[in-house]
Amino acid sequence: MDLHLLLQLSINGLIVGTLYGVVGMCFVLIYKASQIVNFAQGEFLLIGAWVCWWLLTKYHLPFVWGFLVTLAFMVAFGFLLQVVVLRPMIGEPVISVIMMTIGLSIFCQALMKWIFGVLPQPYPQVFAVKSVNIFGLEVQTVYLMAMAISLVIMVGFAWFFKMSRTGLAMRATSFDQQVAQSLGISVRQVFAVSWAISAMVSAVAGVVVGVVNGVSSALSFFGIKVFPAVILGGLDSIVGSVLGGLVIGVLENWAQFVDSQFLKWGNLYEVAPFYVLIVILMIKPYGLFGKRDIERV
Amino acid sequence: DYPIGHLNDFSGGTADVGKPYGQGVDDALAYINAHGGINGTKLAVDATDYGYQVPRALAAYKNWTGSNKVVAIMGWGTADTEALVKSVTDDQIPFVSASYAGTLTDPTGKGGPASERAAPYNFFYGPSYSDSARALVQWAAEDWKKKGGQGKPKWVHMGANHPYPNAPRKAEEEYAKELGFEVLDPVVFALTPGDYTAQCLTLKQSGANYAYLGNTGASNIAVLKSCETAGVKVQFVGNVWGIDENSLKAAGSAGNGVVFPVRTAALWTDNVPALSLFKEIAKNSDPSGKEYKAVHYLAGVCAAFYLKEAMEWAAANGGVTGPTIAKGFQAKANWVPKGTEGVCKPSTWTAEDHRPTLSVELYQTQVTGPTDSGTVSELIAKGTMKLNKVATIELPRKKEWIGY
Amino acid sequence: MLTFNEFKGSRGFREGADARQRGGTKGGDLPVTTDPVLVARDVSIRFGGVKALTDVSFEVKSGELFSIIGPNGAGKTSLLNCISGRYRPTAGSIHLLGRDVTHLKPNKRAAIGIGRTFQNLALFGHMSVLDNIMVGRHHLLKNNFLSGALYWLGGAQKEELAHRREVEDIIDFLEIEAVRHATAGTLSYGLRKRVELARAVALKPKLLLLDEPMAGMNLEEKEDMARYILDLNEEWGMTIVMIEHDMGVVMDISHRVMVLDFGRKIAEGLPADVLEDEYVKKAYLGEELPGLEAEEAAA
Amino acid sequence: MATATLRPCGDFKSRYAADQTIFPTVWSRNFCILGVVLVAAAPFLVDRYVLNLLIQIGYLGIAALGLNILVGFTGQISIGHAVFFGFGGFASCFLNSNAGIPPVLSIPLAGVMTTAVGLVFGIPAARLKGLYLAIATLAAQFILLDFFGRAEWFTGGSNGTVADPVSLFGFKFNHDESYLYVVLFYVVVLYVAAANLMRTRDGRALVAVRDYYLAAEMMGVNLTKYRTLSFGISSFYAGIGGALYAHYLGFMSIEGLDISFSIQFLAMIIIGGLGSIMGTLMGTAFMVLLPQLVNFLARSLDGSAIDHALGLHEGLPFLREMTIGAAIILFLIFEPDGLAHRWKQIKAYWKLYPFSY
Amino acid sequence: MGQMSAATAEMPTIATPAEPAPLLTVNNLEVVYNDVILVLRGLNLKVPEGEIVALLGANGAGKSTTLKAISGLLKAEDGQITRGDVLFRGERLNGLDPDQIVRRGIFQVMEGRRIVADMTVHENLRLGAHTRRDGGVRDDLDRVYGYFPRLKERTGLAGYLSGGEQQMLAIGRAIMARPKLILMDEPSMGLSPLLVKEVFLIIRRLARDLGLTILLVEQNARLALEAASYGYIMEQGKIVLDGTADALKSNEDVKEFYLGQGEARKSFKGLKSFKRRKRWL
Ligand SMILES: Nc1ncnc2c1ncn2[C@@H]1O[C@H](COP(=O)(O)OP(=O)(O)OP(=O)(O)O)[C@@H](O)[C@H]1O
Ligand SMILES: Nc1ncnc2c1ncn2[C@@H]1O[C@H](COP(=O)(O)OP(=O)(O)OP(=O)(O)O)[C@@H](O)[C@H]1O
Ligand SMILES: [Mg+2]
Ligand SMILES: [Mg+2]
Repeated sequence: MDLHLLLQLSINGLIVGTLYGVVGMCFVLIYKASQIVNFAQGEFLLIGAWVCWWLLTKYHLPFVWGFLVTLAFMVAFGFLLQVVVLRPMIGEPVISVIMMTIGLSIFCQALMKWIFGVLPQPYPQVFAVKSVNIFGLEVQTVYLMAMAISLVIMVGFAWFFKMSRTGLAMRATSFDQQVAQSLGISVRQVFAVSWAISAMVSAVAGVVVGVVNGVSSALSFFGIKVFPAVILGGLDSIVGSVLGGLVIGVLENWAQFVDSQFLKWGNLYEVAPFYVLIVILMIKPYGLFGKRDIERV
Repeated sequence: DYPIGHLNDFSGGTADVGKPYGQGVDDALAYINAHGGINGTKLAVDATDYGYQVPRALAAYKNWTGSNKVVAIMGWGTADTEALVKSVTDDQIPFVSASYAGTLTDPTGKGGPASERAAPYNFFYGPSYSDSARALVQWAAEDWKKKGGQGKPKWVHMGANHPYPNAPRKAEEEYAKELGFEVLDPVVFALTPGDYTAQCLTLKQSGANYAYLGNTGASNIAVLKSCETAGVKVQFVGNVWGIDENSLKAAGSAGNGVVFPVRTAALWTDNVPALSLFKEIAKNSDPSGKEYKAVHYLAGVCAAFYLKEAMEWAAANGGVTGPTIAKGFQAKANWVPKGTEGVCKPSTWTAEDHRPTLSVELYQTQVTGPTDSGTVSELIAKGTMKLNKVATIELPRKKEWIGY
Repeated sequence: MLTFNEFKGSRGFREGADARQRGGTKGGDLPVTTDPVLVARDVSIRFGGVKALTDVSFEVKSGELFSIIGPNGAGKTSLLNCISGRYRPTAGSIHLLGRDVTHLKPNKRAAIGIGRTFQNLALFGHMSVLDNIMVGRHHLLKNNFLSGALYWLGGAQKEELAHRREVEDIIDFLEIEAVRHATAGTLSYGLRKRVELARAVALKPKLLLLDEPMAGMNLEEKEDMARYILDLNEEWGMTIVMIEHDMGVVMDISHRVMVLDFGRKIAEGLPADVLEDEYVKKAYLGEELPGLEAEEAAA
Repeated sequence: MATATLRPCGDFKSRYAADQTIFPTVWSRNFCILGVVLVAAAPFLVDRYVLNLLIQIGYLGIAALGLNILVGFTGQISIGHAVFFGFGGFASCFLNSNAGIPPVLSIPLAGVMTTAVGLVFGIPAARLKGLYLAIATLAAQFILLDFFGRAEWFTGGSNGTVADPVSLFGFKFNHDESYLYVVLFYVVVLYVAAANLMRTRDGRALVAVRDYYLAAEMMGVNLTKYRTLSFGISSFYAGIGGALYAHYLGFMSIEGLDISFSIQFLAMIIIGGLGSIMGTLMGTAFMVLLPQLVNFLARSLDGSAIDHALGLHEGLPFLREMTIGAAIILFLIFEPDGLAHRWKQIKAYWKLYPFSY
Repeated sequence: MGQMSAATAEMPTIATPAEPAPLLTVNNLEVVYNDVILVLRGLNLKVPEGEIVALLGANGAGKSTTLKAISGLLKAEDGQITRGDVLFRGERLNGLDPDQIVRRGIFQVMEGRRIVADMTVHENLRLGAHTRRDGGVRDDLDRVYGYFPRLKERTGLAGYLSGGEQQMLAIGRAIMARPKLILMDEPSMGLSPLLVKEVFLIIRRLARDLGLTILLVEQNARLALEAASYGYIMEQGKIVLDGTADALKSNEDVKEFYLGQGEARKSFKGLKSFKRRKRWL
């Protein structure tokens, strides 16, 4: 057994896991506000990554500015989505809205390909120091940035849902839109806020992935990859999604370790999280931190 | 008119390479039509972008074999080509794919011992995946000796567990063992880009010397980048669709030094007379004529021109129908379509063997600076990105290699 | 909608009903038979810190109409849930028809013969009223997904139609013919309660548990409901346990009454006796509370 | 009292049997019969392109119906339907080429085998609810797909495997013209079976579980059994659909069995109408025909004046994809309850799904 | 019918000319569900400021529908106002979103409790005050806990509360909102007799002390008419009778069918042998 390799893989898992966590939080945010699982989350990443790329390469903005403009754009985009697509769906069956996000993902995917082409594009060098050495593992600086940002976002979200009025309103909306409306909550507003924030935070992840791997339409696959993370943590738990992300990230890497050292299956890396996911769900049907359904008659 | 079907992927999962290739085919067919067609008869080309989705390819195929039956099809990917093998055989429609799987090279079904089925109407231009991989193995063996490597070099296959990356695996690993490599367990990574640091770390730890990248552009780029960060020192070799000018730009410095096969005898910027024809053809989609065209574009044009000449042969020998076109492909040996000499490589199809060529050109990428700004054309013109020929491998035409 | 006259004759269910003497019993009269249908012994249940039930024991005799009353949150519904299997008591046991059912799953208990209605309506909202009631027949039907899918071949059709007839009897009885094909979720509150009752009755239960059947009904409808319950008890011979806050109804129709407060049984007996209990008067009926007029005057 | 039924006036039923039929009106039954007859006559009327579309609608429609039984009727979302479809295809090929069982038998047998697999993957359904279960099925998608890629003995590994054409008494159904009848046969049988199922005991139990599982359990419905069973039934349909697909193509490989295929199945049933049997077929037709239609439009646009004016040529493929996405979105905005809703004019079941309990 | 005015579909005739304009007026309202099911057929109703008005009627008469039409919550159930209008202080409310209506000061206590099950009692109450910007929230919290001490003891999720406790919470939420007009749909449902009395006391106090106006749908007609100053009786989507509470209380039909004081009154036990249907139309 190569302990050094295991250590490196673990660190790598934590780092990738944080990114899963960030995207996971976006899922949870929307879910908490509307019970909708957003299948277009991956496209949000993609749009964020492309927009930032475009600002950086075409207008040669400094990264920080490009990044901020991207975030602002994504907020606007989230609002726009709400107005054009989601508003008519208020009060409609949740599953239809979920399907609609699938339509949205098809639409955005094609639109991005049309605008930015089908070829992958590299990001310019963003940080002076491209990577930092941690226990012998070269870690990209941008990953560290992502870790910091996601921590801040997580704390913010946790506070938001527990304490703020809008947070409460979101939870009520997701429980029952009619009830929420009867309490004077504007479902539109709740949707707008949650989609805007979610789009914005996704863009953070999108830019990070873009910086590391370059942008291409396949980046949206990330949206599917974080499903196990979110479920593992519990669909409605912000903390859970981050922890779930970390667990899945580390698991993937450990699976890779076990695979390469012992099993020689080849792609344990891809499927192991799903095996573990099922096992965990059989023990804890609502994930690690998910709230149980209230079963009272 | 001769109805021709053209399946392409400009928008789906393989669009990154499907675009330049399909563009090449498109332009070539348009050029052919603009210059007299097939002995005066035009081609009625019906191009369908099927987005790399088999059912759509199927629907398109049925459409083409309905009332106005096509005489030949320019195809694209692995999945659809495989799904249509039986149909095109039954319907006797020559199918020129851009899938170079070894299984398509056996027209009789009795080729080599590993051959599974007959594919008499499947054609492609260029070395098969398996032969390209063998050529890379052979090159690696020489490279190892040349560099004075000690002991057994280690070879590893990387790619998703999918038909396309797996197609050459058996041939490649067998040949590697034959040439004295130690073949490691394959490293699996998905067809989509992601963070592959984990794979790279294990790759590094395994001590491989040569790694074969079996996936398509985007995911290979991700691997190259991850491996660069992880500090992996391996000689990467790639599949034909694995790396090209566009993906090289995306990979940047991480893509430096990859060796990969090229189907044509020349690149866009080379000094070969026949390239002027290609440049003329390219004006169809790029009137300015300034754009650099990737290796896939050239291959697409060549493929279309082979079909053209096969059809011309058919026209002169009993009429343009599926079976006569297929015969047209097999009529000559070591032939090059007129006007493309020096670019398209001489190819031979026979009734028993559909491996057009066993001569593989190997190139190596070279990146000397940041690639994030500027177009591919500019980067090539500036010399920031370069493709250098490293070898031409001539493989023996072994009968037992037919069909895999 | 036609009222299926041709099948009116086939009400095997209620045979001999008219022969039985009716209307003569007053509150407190004991039913004919006395063997217990339901025996609960020292039933306790707690949720975290909340002791919803503490050592509650009681018996319900065959043919009895037994009412449970008590302040809000006293544990009445929890007790019903323990009997029907939704909750598993933390201690104690429940016997049904001489059989220990404490660890049986709810669906098994339904098959033994417990039917119930729910305090917060629990209809299958998107199904038709008819289908809702037919679900009640689940354990009585024999066809399965194979014979059901074959329908005409496996005898499923015959069976379904036979049961449909009996269900129509129940529909007639509860006077919901008009909404037979309506989607349950669109009915008004009161009608839904009635459909729920129909569904529970369709189960052919030996023990029927009713959780506040009169809630949300006006006087007239309460009268109707009381009539249905009495009919079920006396003519269809069902043993009934009922939770209800309307004291008028409880006193008039039940044979015996049990009072729960803070999860404990504080009284049990004939309605009139229970009504006299001082504690009940004060903590449940609030007789000491000033009336609205008095309050007005005080202000 | 308002009756919420929307039967035509005068359509009174005087016998229970008549009131229990699959078709709410005589008209709708005749319409269905007419549809079957028309399809049966199709080989004489239309070309192979249309036949191919009909066949696609057929085998996908069967699989989609399975998914609708699971999602629409039982309320358990599955994002892994494609692999069960694939399993059926592989199983039939396997039985056919390894055990020499003729396709006539191997297709139903493949359905049975898929049922078994479905039951195994349905085990979590007994414990998991809503989206947690949905993601567990996503896990099934990845796990089974990985299995397909690796189990060379069964699937031919990543190379795929070949299948014989269906033949009966020496007649080979190896052309679209004849294969259409095979598919039509299965469609009719399986759709009628599903309609029957839904009006009998077990079908009602499934719907009851969807609507209010706690109440269903107390009405005597065994939750574990029915939740798992619905996976079994759903897989059976998927398996048959997949097997029909394999024998149609004569070839089966794992390419194409990815999540997006699973999601496409979901799209079919949501657009058709959850919990509606005929709606499933309509939804399938919509999803099969939409790309064709858009393709057709794109083609007629290609090279036209509009194309030149807007310079669309480059973007046409993307425009086409976008149109498909937009069509789904618009469709849902205007008909969130699916085609069946419009078709029957009866308020669909799904107002509060899946969070009504 | 003595001093009572029989309600007609065309013109409601309750208000005497001298009275100020009522807070809420419902004119000739028609409501249709799913585009086909006509439930309200020209309903007229007035609620004067500061008063408690009772709306009585049989199951399925359309009482809840009326309230939902006023508060705009119909939309979520595929219901639609097809004719007539709802005026609040002269402003037309038709077509407004429910949350906007709440912001104008109309709050509905919905039938069947409808508390947010996966939040705590405290959070539910805070939600009630969602639209409030003033600082009195804390005081009102204390007020609610004062009315219903039992709620204070319940710290878990609201979904686990007993039926009656949930009803208390639903009423408490309305108090937290401090609207101008509360639409109460069967507030006494599922409450113990003691609490029913208390709830009516509370309703009275709210109207008197805080100046709230209340439109009360209630099956307990006796208490409702005791608390209210005016009453409407509706059947099949129309008002069939209205008058001051006292007048209604002494109406023979109301006595018999709603208050159970008619001559024919028997014990519940004795009712089974005969069956009547009231016909007021
Ligand atoms: N599943 C549960 N989890 C936590 N607490 C519960 C649960 N079920 C009941 N309780 C608590 O137990 C107590 C008794 O509840 P129950 O529903 O039995 O009361 P009840 O007598 O039916 O009252 P009501 O007349 O108001 O319906 C309540 O305080 C309730 O909060
Ligand atoms: N969502 C809906 N879809 C269709 N019909 C409905 C819907 N909601 C209510 N109805 C119908 O409207 C009529 C009136 O219902 P409503 O709930 O207003 O009655 P209600 O007077 O409140 O009765 P209850 O005292 O039983 O609560 C009923 O016949 C009911 O079936
Ligand atoms: Mg209760
Ligand atoms: Mg009501």
